Amino acid sequence: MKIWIERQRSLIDFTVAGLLRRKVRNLGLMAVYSCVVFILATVMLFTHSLRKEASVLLSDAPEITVQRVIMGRHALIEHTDLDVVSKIRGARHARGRLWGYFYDTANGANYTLMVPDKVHTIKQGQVQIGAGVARARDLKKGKFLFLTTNRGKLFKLQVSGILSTESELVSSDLVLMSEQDYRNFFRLPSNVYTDLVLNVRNSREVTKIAEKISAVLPDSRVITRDDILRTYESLFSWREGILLALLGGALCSFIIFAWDKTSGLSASERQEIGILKAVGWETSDILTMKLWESVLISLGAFLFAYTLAYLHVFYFSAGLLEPVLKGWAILYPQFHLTPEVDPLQVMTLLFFTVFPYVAATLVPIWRAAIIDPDTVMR
Amino acid sequence: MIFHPVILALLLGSLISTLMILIGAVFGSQILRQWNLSSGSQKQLNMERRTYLISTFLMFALISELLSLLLYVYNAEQMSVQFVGAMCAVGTLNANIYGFPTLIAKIILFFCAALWLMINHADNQAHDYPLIRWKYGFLIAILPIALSTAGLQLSYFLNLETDVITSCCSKLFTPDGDNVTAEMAGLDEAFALGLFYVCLALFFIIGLRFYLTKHGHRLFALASAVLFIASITAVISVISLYVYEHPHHHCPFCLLKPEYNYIGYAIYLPLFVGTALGTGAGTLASFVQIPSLQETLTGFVQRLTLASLISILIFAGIVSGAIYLSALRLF
Amino acid sequence: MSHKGKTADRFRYSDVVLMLFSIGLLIMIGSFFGGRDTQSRAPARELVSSLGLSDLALFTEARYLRHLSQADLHSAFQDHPVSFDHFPGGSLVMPRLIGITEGVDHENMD
Amino acid sequence: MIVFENVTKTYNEGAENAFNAILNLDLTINSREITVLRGPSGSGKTTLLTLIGGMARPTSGRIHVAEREVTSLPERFLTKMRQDTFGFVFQSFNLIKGLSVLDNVMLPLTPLGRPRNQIRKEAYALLERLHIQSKAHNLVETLSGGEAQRTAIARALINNPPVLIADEPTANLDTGLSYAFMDIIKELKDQGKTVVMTSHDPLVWKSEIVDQVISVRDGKIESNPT
Repeated sequence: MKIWIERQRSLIDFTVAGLLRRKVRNLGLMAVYSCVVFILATVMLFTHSLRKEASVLLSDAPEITVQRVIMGRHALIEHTDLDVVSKIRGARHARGRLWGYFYDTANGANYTLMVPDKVHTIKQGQVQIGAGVARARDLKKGKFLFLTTNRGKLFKLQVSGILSTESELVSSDLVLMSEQDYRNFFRLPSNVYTDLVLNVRNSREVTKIAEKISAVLPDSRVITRDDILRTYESLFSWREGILLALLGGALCSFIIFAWDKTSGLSASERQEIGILKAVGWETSDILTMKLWESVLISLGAFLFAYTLAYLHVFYFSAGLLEPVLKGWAILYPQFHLTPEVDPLQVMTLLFFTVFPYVAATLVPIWRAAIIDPDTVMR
Repeated sequence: MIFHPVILALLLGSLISTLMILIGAVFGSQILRQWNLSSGSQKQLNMERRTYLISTFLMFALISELLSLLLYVYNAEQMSVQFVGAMCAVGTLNANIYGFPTLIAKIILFFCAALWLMINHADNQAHDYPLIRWKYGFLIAILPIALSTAGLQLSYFLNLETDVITSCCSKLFTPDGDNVTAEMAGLDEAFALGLFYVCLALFFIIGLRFYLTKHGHRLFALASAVLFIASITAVISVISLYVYEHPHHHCPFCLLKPEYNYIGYAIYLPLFVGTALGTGAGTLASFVQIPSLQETLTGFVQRLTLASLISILIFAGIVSGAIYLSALRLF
Repeated sequence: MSHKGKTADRFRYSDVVLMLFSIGLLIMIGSFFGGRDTQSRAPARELVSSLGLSDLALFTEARYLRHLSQADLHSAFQDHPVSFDHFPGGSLVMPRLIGITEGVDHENMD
Repeated sequence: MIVFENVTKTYNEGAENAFNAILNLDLTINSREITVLRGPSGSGKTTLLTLIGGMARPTSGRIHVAEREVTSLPERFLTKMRQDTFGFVFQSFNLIKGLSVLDNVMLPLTPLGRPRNQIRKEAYALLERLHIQSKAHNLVETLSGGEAQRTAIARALINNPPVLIADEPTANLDTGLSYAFMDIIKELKDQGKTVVMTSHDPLVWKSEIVDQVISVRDGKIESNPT
């Protein structure tokens, strides 16, 4: 065992010395490799922690949401429907929600206007806004938010509070106002809601109650919390899949490049291997040495890039990804993700990057290793 | 099929390692026909050189199989969210009929590759390749296993549909089913635990006897294999209960979850290593009579046996520790 | 004359490399265990439960992106369920197949 | 003692351009003697040297090294035998550029798994013996011809082989250095080593310390060399 370790150490010594002798080429190779891994790892870490964030945050979302659907479109639901739903046995805390979108022509941002429940009542003429809105309109507590209705009427609302920045991931674009203001602003009749939400007394009965609701309100769509969670689950898997497919191409070309690089041994490398064999290295010594070379390059690049990606996502808020996520949106939440890593993803990434690289280099390595020892004498 | 990075990685891994075993087997058949050590011809020389490539391939395939075994189970664990009714890996594996056969095939393939590498190592110690026909014959025998593992896995993933209602571990590993796993879970806990410790004790007696007297290698190989099955049974029927501190949670996969501090790895890794080394030592000992192997093989088998005993000792220690530290008291 | 000063290595490449690799591996494995910190999520969770929020404010471009789980089935991907639409965020988001395939919604689809 | 029995080495076997570098050759090299293989270039003497040193395998025939048949040894044992038995000094020295003299000398022992400090000590001692210890940490590119050869000799001796093999050792040296080389060879012979060299340099094969001169032509041994 001691001999084995010392042998590996000596081979690594020699390999690293060899890599350093061809510094430019090998560092270039590692840089390209690291780049690919860095992008992949950033996306993976980011999507996973977002997914985790979503599943933790939204685990308190309403258990059942009932939407009215007309002509396949989401429509306002009437007060009478709330009564129907409330009477279903097992349903608890059924209430109508009022929320909607508002396009702010002043800066091109989309806000989510919402009426909080009874607990969080907001006085008429006042609003609480998310930190993103506050940033976009440069507002502070006590200042006034002016909104124009679709009839051109100007609404003047005083900012009574700004939602905490810690909650920005869910509240960045919120504008909370009183029910009266909301209805006046959107000219909504008093007997309609955007949708209904309710909780269920026994959480095992969610599906049963959802079925009951769709039976009594056939023109509605019922969304359970599990649906929401699963939506976010597959959303981020999907994104990951797409990016992986795109970057898979990059990875493939990289592996072809690696193959090419390893199989096209330079004359000086062939000479070197010939010398090693001539002075008494065995085929398996060369194989092991060259395998170390592949492993050091690929695993080294992987570990380096992974560490960078980790820092990027969790300490620099994935700044490089922001333009992609932001799209055309004006409001983008500023948030710090809680470090949350999925070992499976990391192992997958490792599998995807280190594995094919080493596999692609096996045959070229072997071909190099079986050079005749007497080639240097011919 | 679900478009998922892990699945792609698993398929890629199985493609590569199967291809490598296939190349090895094709080459093996050539060796079986044409090997002639006394010839100095270029053909013989080329064949000899290719043996290096094949051992590297097999080493690679072994590592790949080990990793993919982990990924496979872990992935099943994680994907369970996407299946209605599945709460852990068992549910995902039950999503279609190929799930569990794939798992079992992967385990078998892992042990075969490990055994092959041990035989290969022993053979390389001798001057005259005494086991060459043996080992390439074995490699050809591994090929169908590798192919069917890859095939099973492919069919499993191709037939994976998220809207299938699958069972979860509390259904499969609960006593009222009528399949093998249910039998395992349904064993009386005290009986299962007793059986497990009896098997452990027997394994150590047989192993120590083999280590000290070099007799009874077949018995030792058999004991390793039996202990593996007994251990898995014990994990399902009783050890998992202690880890989960829950009298009815029988799942062997949830052990791998972070909630239980990844204790599953600490349990399974030494068990797999110990079993592989134990069966390898027992099998190899039957070649000790070959003159050119006698001197090196004896030591090698001894080392393997010792390593196997130590691995199983670690396994037993961790399991016993988990039982001892558990808040659950069954008896 | 003593050989010691001249023959001992100042450092070995293998030691440096193996140390770097160990650090990298430790970081990687350590990162698996991080993040059990639920404290920082408390304000957001509080808001979610009190307001009954159901979505992340990650994309605000369009309504089917902002309230993903609440969107009309037909607002996103208007031409075809899997075609990309014209909002950048939409290229990152998958059509909600779950709501469509499940029994609860079937009768409302026609 | 190294014995050849009816040895043939064919290159490009089976192809159209196949040729016999060595044909049905019998040969005996005695231990603790200096043997020189001489002959014109293309005579097969270098091939013969590679066969003697176990670097290549004969196409047919038998080779015995120290009474052991080595022809049918698998490659890894052939290499092992080579490590234990032979040290090689090549015509162009074949040092690895970019490595120090010391590292080059340590090369043959690198994959064996012996403690590195011990190997270093041995290598350093050898360099001292050959009077180039002052260059131990220089890169080999910076060495002069004589120093490079001494490095190559040190490398050949690092595994303490009973047989030293040298291919045209004086080809790249001036007369003074050639004599110095022959002094080293004499010293090795006095220590009980066997030396096999190829050379067409009279300075070598006419030297009085040489015990046996074998003339090779067209892959055969010439009985009456001129």
